[in-house]
Amino acid sequence: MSTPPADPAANAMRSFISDIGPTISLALESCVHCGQCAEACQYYVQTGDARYTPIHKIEPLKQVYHREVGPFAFAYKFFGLAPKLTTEKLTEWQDLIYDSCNMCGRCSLICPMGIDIADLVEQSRHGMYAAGLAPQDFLGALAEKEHASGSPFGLTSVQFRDLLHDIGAKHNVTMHVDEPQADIVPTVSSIDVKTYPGSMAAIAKILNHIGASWSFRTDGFDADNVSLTAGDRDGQNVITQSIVKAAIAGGATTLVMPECGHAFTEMRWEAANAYGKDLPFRVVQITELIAEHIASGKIQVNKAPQNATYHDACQLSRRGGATAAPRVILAALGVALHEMEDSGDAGWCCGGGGGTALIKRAQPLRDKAFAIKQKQVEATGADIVYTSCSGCRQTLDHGGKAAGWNKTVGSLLELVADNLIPPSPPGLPQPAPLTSLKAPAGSGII
Amino acid sequence: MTLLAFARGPAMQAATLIMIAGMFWRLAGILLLRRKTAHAAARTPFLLRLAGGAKTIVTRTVPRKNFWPRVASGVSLGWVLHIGLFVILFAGAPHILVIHQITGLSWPNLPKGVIVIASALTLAALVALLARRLTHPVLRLLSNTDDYLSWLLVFLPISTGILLSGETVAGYGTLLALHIFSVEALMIWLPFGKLMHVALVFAGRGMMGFNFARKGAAT
Amino acid sequence: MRDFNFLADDTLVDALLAEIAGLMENLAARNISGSIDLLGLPLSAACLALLEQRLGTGEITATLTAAGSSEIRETSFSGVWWSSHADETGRIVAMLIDVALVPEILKANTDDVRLSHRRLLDATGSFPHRRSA
Amino acid sequence: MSDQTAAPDQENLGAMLARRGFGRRSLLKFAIVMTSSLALPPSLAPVMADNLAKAKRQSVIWLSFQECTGCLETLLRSSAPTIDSLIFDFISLDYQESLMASAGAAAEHTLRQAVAANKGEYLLAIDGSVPVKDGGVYSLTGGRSNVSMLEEFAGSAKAILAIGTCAAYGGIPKAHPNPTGAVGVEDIISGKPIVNIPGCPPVPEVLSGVLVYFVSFGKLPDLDDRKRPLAYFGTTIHDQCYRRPFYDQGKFAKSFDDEGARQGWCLFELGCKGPTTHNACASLKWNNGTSFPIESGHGCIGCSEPDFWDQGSFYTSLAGSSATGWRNAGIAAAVGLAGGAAAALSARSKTPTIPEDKS
Repeated sequence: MSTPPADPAANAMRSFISDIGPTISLALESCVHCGQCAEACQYYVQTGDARYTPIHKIEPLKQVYHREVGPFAFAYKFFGLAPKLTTEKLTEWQDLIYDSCNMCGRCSLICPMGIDIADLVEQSRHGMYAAGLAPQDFLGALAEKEHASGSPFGLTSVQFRDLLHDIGAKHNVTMHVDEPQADIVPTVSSIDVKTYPGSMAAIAKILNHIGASWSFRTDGFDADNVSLTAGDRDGQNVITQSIVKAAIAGGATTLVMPECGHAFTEMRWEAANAYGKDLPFRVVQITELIAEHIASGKIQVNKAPQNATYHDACQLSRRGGATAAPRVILAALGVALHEMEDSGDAGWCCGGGGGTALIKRAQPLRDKAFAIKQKQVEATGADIVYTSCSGCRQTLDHGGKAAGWNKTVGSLLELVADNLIPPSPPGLPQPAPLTSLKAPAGSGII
Repeated sequence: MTLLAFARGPAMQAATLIMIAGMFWRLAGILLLRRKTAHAAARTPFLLRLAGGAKTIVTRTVPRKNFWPRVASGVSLGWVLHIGLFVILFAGAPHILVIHQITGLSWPNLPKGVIVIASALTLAALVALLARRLTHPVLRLLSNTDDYLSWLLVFLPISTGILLSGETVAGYGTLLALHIFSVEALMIWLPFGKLMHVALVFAGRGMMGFNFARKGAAT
Repeated sequence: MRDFNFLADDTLVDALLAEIAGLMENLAARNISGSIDLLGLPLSAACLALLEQRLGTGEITATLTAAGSSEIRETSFSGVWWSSHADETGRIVAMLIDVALVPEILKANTDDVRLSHRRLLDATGSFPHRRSA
Repeated sequence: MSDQTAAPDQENLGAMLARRGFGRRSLLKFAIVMTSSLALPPSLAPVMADNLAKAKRQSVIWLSFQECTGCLETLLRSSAPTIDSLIFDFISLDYQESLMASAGAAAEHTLRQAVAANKGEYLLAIDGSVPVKDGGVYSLTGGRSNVSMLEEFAGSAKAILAIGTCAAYGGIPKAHPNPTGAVGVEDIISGKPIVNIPGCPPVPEVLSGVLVYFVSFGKLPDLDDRKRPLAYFGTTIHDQCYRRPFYDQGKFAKSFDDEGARQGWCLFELGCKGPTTHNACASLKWNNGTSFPIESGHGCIGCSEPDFWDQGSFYTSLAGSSATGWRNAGIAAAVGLAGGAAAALSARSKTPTIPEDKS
């Protein structure tokens, strides 16, 4: 929001109202103030600050709901029980709705009244963004850029196409870009583009290995959707619809989401609603696709025995229902998997999700949240931590370095790509292992 | 018209009608909002989603073992309170009688001694929960008038019930009238405060179970 | 009479015996008599029987025929009397422990003596042969 | 009940009784029984006996208003005179329409004479409620309304005995719709000592107790807030009931002839009003201690409580409540739905119809 809105609170109120349907209303009516959600939230658990109680974070949304939408709205207004929302209150709540919430859904998992608090925070962010109150240092700014250019780093289609071909050449992987017809259309995460380009080569290698017709689409490629985590509902729809249009244009039957938590939540569970009808293709996360083809035998992998543990991305496992796929893959690879204490659906969030990694001032809070994950990883005694979300990977990387880990942090996707039993024609030189790859210098990527 | 006759007669009728109207009002106000259809491909068929809803209604009563250490005290006090209430309400002879009069259903009751013990335990849990709500930083931040009023409106029927079973403080008629008035106060406030969770807990958990089953997500 | 007791029979009987002892001390020291209304207390038949057995029987048993029959029996403890009154139909209408040198009801009443005296005089023509001096 | 209206005037009771063969021992025995019944300390018995011996016959004027003669019938107990019926030798019942031989003008003359002879000293006993509607026309004696008779004769009475629930609280004639505007004596007369002896009919020993107390001590016994003698109405039937242990164990008869009823279980679920009824039936019992309603297998109907006829069915338990009825509940639900729908509609009007991403 380049120019702040005239009446931020009014914008927020309108946005809140437009988001409230029966499910949200039922949630806002049900809280019995039992305080259990705080006990599941890494920010309260690590700081002991009652302000970080999850249900407390959505007070502005609840206040507007009771005053304008609830069954007894007239009474709340008449008796002054829910005052008009003020910009001061919204501003005061900014760090609660953004900095101290990864929308990881642990609170939703414990709430005895079945309130999806994480979802309420997402709705709250819509209102905050409409009021121009998304934290500007990075998250707000990146969302604005993404809304305007389709990629949070302003990567144009041409630049993306050239990047793909560079990576293809570098990794000696045939890249399919903007082909007229492709059954499978993969997408990328802007973090991969910036930090882990190897994952794009890995996707290509695997799709070639499967032998299906596939192709990147430069007219709709960036699935990260910073707009979602910033709360820019319109920006979010611009991105998703461009990807949908691109996939349709490519005749895709399967849209593959990259290693990114919120990308999956965005495309798998929310894009169709914005599209207005069922999507003409299925949406899968890359680990689901790999697990599917391992099961069908299309993907053959070598054994890669190692002492590892696996970090579940909240949006994939707890929120997305794809907890099993990574285990299938790791088992196929013969990895000695030491599950963390609260692994799988009840896993602690690494602290980097939900856009907080893009909020500079939230760093200290993030470090506190990461401390839990750090202890749990160290407790497993594993040498390497795999994950299939670049956001988590980045957080584990930074956190690990800060903690002086001698462990490495790896991507499950790249691990698979490195251990494919090559059906590719004999005689071709074995490409260099991808895990050590850095972004090519001077490729114009910030 | 004695106090007791008033309590059992017009006052009970008024309280019942207010409760029924209030509950329907609140539920209608929630469920009749504009519904946005979800188009994302569901991982489970409709019937399994319903089953997911029903399952969550039950499973959310017991916190996951991962959460148990941090919520043990609050949850176990909550169990004592709610199990105590159920024993009092559905195994106490006079209560079964009231239910019988309204629905015609009846079943054997437990001796009064057991009910008095259950009431004492329930009261103790209630007092402990209030102490917790007044001291725990999170609960102090979250709690509003409704929490304390609803607490009182549960405390009064139980304490007047215990006095009634003792029949020493005052005549049976007076104590029973007070007991019924306290229940009526609860019934009148129920639809407008947190006591509405008697209905919302099923709707809330069911809705989450249903929606999450669509995603195959954990509940 | 009830057929149940809140307290065990012997506890109640011990309590009653203690009270009787108190009344006896009053009688012995200050010649003040007292009574315990057994019907007024929630005692079971068994409890009364036990009390009666603990008190035993003494030297005097008096039966009174007035507005029904009554039995005033001295217990084995001197000055402690067990009075049981029945109406014309035989129903026990009062039952007491009287602690007195002699229960009030056994004494003849001066008014009655005066009336009886006149009656005796009327009946015997006032003793013509013993005109007093 | 002797019809002696003009006893040898100044003779005291002791002499009178002696003349009839009742020695002082009978009087003392009577006093022992009555002190026990009145829950007075036994040491008062000799005092009561002496007072009675020296007392004069107490004049009692009995006026019958809107009544069924049930109270008189039970108090006479012609069935078997008991020791406490001796009391009727201590009072001089100077006027009682059902019992006296004379009637009409002669009876009225007797009444005037009795009132004149005992001005300020007689006890006014009343059974039956006092209709006040339409000037009290619904119950007349010799063309004169009960209301005016009550007001006149209450004036010079020493104290008033309201005998039976009708005289005390209006009783059955006062039951809804109360066509005659019946009320209790206490609703008309104030500033005069009144003792209510409710019951339909009242327990006979209670009247004897009150009369003995009055004759012995010259005043009415201690009364509760409803002007009832505390000795007899201080506790409820429930407190004194021999079936109470079953109530505490939760053993209730479910129908009048089921296994529980045959074993004498508590009749709470069959509508017994014992817990809310103050009276001495459970301890003094009826018909010379034979039994009382609960002992004979029927719940207490609370006949000694005000408006007992309007407290709902005798067979609806105290714990029960008159349900609202499904029709009213339906209406309430409809009102609720309408309100909720209205609230939802007004909320929808505020929600712009841009397609949303989530329900």
